[in-house]
Amino acid sequence: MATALTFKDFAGQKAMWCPGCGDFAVLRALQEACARLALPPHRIVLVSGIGCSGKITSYFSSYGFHVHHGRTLPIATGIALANRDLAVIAAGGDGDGYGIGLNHLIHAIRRDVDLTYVVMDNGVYGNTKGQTSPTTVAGTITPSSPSGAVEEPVHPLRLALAAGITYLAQGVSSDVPQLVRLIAGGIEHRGFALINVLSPCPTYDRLRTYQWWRARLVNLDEEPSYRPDSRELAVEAVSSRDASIVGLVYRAPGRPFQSRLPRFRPSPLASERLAPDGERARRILDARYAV
Amino acid sequence: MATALTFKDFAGQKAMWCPGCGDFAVLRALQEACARLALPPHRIVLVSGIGCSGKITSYFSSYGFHVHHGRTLPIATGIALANRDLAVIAAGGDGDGYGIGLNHLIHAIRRDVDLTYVVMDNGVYGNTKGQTSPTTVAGTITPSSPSGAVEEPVHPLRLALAAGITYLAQGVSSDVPQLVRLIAGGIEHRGFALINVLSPCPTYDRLRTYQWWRARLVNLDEEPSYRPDSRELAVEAVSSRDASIVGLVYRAPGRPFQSRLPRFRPSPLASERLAPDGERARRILDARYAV
Amino acid sequence: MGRDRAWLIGGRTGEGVDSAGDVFARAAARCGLEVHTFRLFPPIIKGGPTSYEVRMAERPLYARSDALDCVIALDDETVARHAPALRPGGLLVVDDPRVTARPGTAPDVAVWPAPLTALAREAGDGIMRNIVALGVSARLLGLDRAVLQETVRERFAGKGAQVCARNVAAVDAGWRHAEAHPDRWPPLGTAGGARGADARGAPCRMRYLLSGNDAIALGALAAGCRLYASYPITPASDVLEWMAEHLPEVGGAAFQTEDEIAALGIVLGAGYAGVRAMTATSGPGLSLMTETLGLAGMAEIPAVIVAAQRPGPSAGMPTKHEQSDLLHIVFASHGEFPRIVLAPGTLEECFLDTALAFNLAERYQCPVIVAADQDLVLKKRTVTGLPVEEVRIDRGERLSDDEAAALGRAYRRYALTPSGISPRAVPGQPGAVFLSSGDAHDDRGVIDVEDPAVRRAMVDKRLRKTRAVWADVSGTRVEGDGDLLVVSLGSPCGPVREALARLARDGVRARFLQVRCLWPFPTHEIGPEVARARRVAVVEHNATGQLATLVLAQVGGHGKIAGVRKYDGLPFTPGEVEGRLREIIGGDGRIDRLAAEVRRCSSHDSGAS
Amino acid sequence: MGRDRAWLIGGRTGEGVDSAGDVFARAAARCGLEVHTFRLFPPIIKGGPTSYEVRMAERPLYARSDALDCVIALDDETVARHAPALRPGGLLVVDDPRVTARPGTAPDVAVWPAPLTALAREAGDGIMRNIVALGVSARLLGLDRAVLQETVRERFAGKGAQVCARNVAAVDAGWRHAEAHPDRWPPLGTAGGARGADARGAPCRMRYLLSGNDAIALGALAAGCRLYASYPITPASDVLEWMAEHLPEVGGAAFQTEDEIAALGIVLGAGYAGVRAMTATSGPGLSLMTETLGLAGMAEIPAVIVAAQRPGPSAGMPTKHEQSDLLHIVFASHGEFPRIVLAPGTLEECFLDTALAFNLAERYQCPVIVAADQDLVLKKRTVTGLPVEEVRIDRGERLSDDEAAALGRAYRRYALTPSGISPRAVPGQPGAVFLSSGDAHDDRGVIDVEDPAVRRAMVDKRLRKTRAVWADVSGTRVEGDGDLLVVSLGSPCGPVREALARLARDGVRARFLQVRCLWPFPTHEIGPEVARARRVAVVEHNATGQLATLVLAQVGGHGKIAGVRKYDGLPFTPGEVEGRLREIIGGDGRIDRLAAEVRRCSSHDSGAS
Ligand SMILES: Cc1ncc(C[n+]2csc(CCOP(=O)(O)OP(=O)(O)O)c2C)c(N)n1
Ligand SMILES: Cc1ncc(C[n+]2csc(CCOP(=O)(O)OP(=O)(O)O)c2C)c(N)n1
Ligand code: SF4
Ligand code: SF4
Ligand SMILES: [Mg+2]
Ligand SMILES: [Mg+2]
Repeated sequence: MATALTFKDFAGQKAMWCPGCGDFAVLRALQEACARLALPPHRIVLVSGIGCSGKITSYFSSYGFHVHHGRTLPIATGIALANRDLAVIAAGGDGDGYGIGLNHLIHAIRRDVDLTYVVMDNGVYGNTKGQTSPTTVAGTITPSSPSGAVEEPVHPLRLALAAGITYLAQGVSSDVPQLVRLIAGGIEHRGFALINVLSPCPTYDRLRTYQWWRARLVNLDEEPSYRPDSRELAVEAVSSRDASIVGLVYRAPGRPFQSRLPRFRPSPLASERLAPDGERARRILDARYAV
Repeated sequence: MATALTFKDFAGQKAMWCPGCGDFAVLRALQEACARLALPPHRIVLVSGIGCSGKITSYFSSYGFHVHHGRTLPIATGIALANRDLAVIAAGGDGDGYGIGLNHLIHAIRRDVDLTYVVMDNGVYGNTKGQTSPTTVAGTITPSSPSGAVEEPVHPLRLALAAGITYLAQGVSSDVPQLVRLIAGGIEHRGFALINVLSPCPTYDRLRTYQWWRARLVNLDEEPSYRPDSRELAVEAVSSRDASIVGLVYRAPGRPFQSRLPRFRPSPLASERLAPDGERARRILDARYAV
Repeated sequence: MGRDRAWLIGGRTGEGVDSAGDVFARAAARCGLEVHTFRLFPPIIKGGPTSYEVRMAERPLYARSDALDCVIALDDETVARHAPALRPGGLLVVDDPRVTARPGTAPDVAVWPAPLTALAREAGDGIMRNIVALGVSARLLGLDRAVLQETVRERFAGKGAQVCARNVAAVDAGWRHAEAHPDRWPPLGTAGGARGADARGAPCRMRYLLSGNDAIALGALAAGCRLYASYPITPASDVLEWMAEHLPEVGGAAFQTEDEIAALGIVLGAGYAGVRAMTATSGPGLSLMTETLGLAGMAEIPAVIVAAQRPGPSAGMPTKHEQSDLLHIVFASHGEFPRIVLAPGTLEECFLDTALAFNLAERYQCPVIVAADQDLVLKKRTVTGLPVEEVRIDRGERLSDDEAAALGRAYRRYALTPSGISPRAVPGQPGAVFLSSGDAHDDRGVIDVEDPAVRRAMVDKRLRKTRAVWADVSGTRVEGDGDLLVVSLGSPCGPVREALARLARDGVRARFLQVRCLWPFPTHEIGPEVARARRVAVVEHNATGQLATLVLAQVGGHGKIAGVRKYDGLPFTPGEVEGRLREIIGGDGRIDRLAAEVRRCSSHDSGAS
Repeated sequence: MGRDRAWLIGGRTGEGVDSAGDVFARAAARCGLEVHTFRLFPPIIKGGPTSYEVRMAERPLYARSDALDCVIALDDETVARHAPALRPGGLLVVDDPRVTARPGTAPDVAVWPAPLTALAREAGDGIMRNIVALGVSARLLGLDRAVLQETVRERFAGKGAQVCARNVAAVDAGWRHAEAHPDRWPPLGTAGGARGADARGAPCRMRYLLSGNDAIALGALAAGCRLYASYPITPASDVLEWMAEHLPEVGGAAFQTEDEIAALGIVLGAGYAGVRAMTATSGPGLSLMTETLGLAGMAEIPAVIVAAQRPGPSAGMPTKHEQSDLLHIVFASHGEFPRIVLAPGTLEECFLDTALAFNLAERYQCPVIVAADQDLVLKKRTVTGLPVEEVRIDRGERLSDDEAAALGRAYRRYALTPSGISPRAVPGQPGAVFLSSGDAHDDRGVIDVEDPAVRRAMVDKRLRKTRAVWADVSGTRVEGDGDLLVVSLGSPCGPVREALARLARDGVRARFLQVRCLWPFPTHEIGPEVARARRVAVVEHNATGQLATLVLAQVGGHGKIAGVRKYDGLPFTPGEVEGRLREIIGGDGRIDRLAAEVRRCSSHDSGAS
């Protein structure tokens, strides 16, 4: 790679999100982050779920796998194990990740699989036309909650910390430079990284606009006293200040699954040249089963 | 009910757990708790999952539904909505609840469905013969982790708090009287109650015996300074002291789903006498669809 | 057959194409016309190509049109996509005067540029060009101006008087502009039809314009459904939204779950506890429900599932049409248990089948699936009345509280009765406490019983239950007569009926068998029909002939069954079906092709030579 | 047929029945005998009734025995359950001297009380009564004492010298006690057979005793499987445990996931990225995987799934046997896509099919399911050699790095080739980056393409892929000749073969067709066979005739197919199959029954009259 990469090297098809959709910023930030890390497109796999957010694989140029709803993380885990040389990035919506797919998230976190997960959290089911999502504010009127949502929202940052995450960040679509830093940091992190992005859906969510967030958000990255390596501060920040924080919330040394699996091949399994292994089978047969 | 109930009124079939299994204590505590609350068997529905723990529905006498693996909570939610007069108790193993079924748990908690969930947490998959479970201590050698479990365990108490639970307790099979209190408290609580029971599996887990727990456990119920109504203390207790606490960890006023659903019938839906409602259909037709 | 006109408006999602189509359809219906709509929309919220077809006639319509009379193109892509479907003599109205018709468009199609955006701007806002287009269209097609204006007024009533007035003005601007255009069609319908009498003079109070989803939701409500849990998915989300609005009115609840597994689990919990509950989904959700379905089978829990098919596999084409989940619906889940699969083909059947499903689920204590499809549930149609009075409630064999108390521990929840159906108790009833389980169990519900004879008896008991279902369900609906038997189910029945009517006009006689219950398979009804027929054409929306596979397995007919299949995401038009049927009956020259189809039909995936 | 003896030990789970059975089977094998085992165990970890049957002979055995020669009853329930299966002249050894045989036991079965517990106590610990029983058994059945002692020594080697010695002493105590008993059977096998030569003098280095699960795991390893992810479930957990032990040896990994959805998801991720991966499960897990299966179909991802069936629906009977997931395996998941379903019927086939599955998955870029069953995967059998040298690796059409780089953006991942198979690139290869999706897509992988022609072409392309599969796969294995065609698959093939051999001895000729590939259905191979046969018996372990349904749908044969079905949780014995086949061929008096079976077969659930 003689010439430096720019975000344009990661340009896929023309993005078909609604005008003003927060996901444009996420796409741009992901492109910038990959350029900054000088990751060529063929060394990246972007795995996305189903939803408006999930279309990101069409708009980003790299190896892409647009999977079924809620299952980005198992698929990404399989890829990350198959080829340790790839940068594996999973991306999807709040419904995808915190609704149908939440169990995989908790377990991917405790495995500390070395991959990066970007959630485009718009607080609605955009692609199915505006129903409540797990992060919808209670009381919000949506097509599936015409009298107002009755459930308390999930708190992704709290859950991720409780699950033992080693890289946790929150960004907002109005601040692309910060997003770039947070995503790039996640990709560099050896272990599981979650970047929750507050990404407005102007079509179906009139409440949480860019302005709304701007009025509420506290940027941890700019707080001199905040130290993202402190679990206590992180627990305190997500408990008391909740969703209204952006920045790097927590980072600890990763203990990636890939490195903890016993005798796991350090070079990519995918580049092994397979030959029939009758001999090994025979050895095991003789040792275990011979009569 | 003229005569007081005793645990014998809840005796089902002879329990076929291994000698020494911690689940005997859970069964007994559940029976005592129901007796103490004077809940007749026909007003209780016990929903259990698949596993050694899940057999509890056979050994307890009440309406019982032994469902598929990991799905106690959706089923119990359906029952709890169908008949608000019933005491709905879900029970299962750590694999059932924190492995395959964890997503339902987080969402049941945020809905604050009015039901009681008792997890028999033995740190193994007992019924499939001893594989790792989500609460297995990292490093443990099991049939599915012959070089030692590589994953960090999940922390059910932390996750439940992060999800916004309103009644959270942990007990241990060696202390039935405390278990009775915790379970009875959970049943009385209006909202979602989780009682995690450290329930040894002497057959497949040689580490976490009754003695092992005894040496480690701190009983919050006996700590004068502990106040289960303090979220901060609870967060602190589960973060720093982790799994080594027993007692009532947290209790807040419930905001049960059943009471928050708009215009939801206060008396049991199940006792409504249905008649064909052509007239209502006609009214809606006329109002919405007439041309 | 009377006048029959098809109008289409096309543009981009987010531009008001849908709401224009809806208003136009409603206005046409109010003019006394029978209306049938068809939307073609992308899984892109804003900016994707979309269109809305309204077919209008003075007789009931069950299918989209083979060809269009008038196309309103708000953009270029609409011209490319839909102008070729214009009939000779049709009219293409374009907003952009530079647009011309494309190759493939009939030669005498007229292109008429109308400055929709400019007129809308004059009326107050350029975004109203869709409404201007309605004014133009009404004038051209001869619909009543006042009726259209009234419909527009109603539509925008919620948005304040000013918006409302502006939109009414936009209609007018369009109408007036179109007066410049030669009246191409004689007037359609009458204003008097609106709320007064329909084209045939019948009183209109009973005329409704609604979709299959609306009919399904109404059926559930009429049948006493009280809990509804589901996860959003196209095209079933409408039912969730409908139920969330109306179930609270009866003290029930409808809500969104974390996934489809939870949704069906909640339905089972409610069913077990004695409350009628339902979920609706599409392929991906149904696949996720597979395991839970089996629990309903084993534990004998009533459950109603609406499965609105769309093209698969996986996410497939979320907004398009297909019937490729039939074998999945019939055979999914490990193990063997009874299930009932109803297959509505019309709006009225959507209503009645959904209502019936609740009776069947409780009577046979098993899951009941209403197998619908995208076209069936999304398209709106006018109906004259809905048979709401025909809804009956039968909750199956239940123990009374006294019986339950008297039986006490002697109660056998899964008693081995001749019918296989065992009287139910529900939690809360004193005395008869029992265990239900997904594990194999004996007649009392006791699990871990390993006696082979018990296992056999319990399997037989469960499978025996639905033998008697034909007392409650018609397996088929058969019409007409002839050597050719046409078999179909679901939404294609509309185009098939229209195709057969056209063939009949040419003297070609055929018998039509609509499968109304897909499982248990109505072998006793279909067997004699297939035996009697010389040739059998199975019309279905999939590539592998799934309905044909069931017919072959259950009835036979190898050697005379030909498949008429479409799997490109679009519903059949009547003309397509007609053409394929003509090929099949088209004399000896076609026999080879027929044979090839038959071979494909009987071993579709095997690639056997 | 030579000598053939069946021994069974029964007691409670947790009492060492399993390990005694294992040791005995191994000792018998070492004595040069061919061995076939069958366990009957409950889903209760301790205290449930359990038994272990070892059948021994001097010829290969493929089925459990119709009757037993010797039963060691550690408890009463064993007597009740298994004494009735003792052959006339058989021997029942009981620990408790008060026990007598039950009604239903053959009259000349001898009951011999042997003080197993007392002898074990004398040898050092009462819990060794299972080992004492082995000493007794070896003496009675004429197995070599030294071989048994050596086997016991090996078994307990890990537990320290003292335990080891004690157990060897327990064998001896049993042996000596049994000397008091008249030798009932002539000696079986030879000590020299152990590690020396088998009964027929062949060198023994190549003789193994293993289970179907072992063979499956070995097949995967030999074929280059590198990642294995699964969720524990009976009877597939063995494979997880095996892989967790051996995959690290090749730098791979096997681990347990949070559920089966994740397990198959991981397999798909690995397959997409170019690594051979597998999961194994049973009914409930397979049902959960239904949606993910369709993603493999749509995105054309190689994946290998072992599906070991057990009685359903739902949790069913977790430790028992059935083949009632066949139609689920073939048809589950919404939408249409190619899948390959292999059906091994022997240990050797378990090994070869699993290895082959990886080639097929990569060559046809689709999911491959190895459809096994509880009996097949759990029973241990002796084999002489396993064809490990026959394993080949074919990774299908792949782009080289140079090709990928040269193509770059011009690469069409889903190119419309005549075979339907499009050359693959995998992530990491420079240049040819592409999108895979569960959404419908065009030949480049672009989604949201709504052109009906593209949809049709892509559906056809995918379905076309497996047409050529017969170049790599045999659809059937056909043996023998006669008017009666017997069709079966999976573990029942063992009892069927034995039954047919017995019939042949009586001069009854029949042709046996073992289905080796269940999907694509080998219509081209089965069609002519069914056409030629006068009667067809389909032998399968389910109630509704699922294999028969496939034959009827794909081939026909209504009117001559009869079902031989068993669904009580237990595998067929050869005698059961023999009896049912005799009924079917048993002359005119039986034709009515046959006809009834046929009717049932062709409309199993419909209850058609
Ligand atoms: C199993 C399954 N259920 C439902 C759907 C329908 N579906 C498509 S996108 C979506 C929700 C999307 O919400 P979110 O994940 O928040 O993404 P967004 O569109 O808001 O970016 C749903 C429910 C599906 N594709 N698969
Ligand atoms: C979908 C599904 N997968 C797997 C199984 C097999 N299974 C039965 S019990 C069990 C685990 C039990 O572990 P846990 O929930 O901790 O209960 P325990 O036996 O330890 O009480 C599993 C995996 C199943 N029944 N269903
Ligand atoms: S609907 Fe919302 S999330 Fe989807 S593209 Fe539009 S703005 Fe973005
Ligand atoms: S295996 Fe463990 S959990 Fe299961 S019954 Fe035995 S002791 Fe209890
Ligand atoms: Mg969203
Ligand atoms: Mg457990």
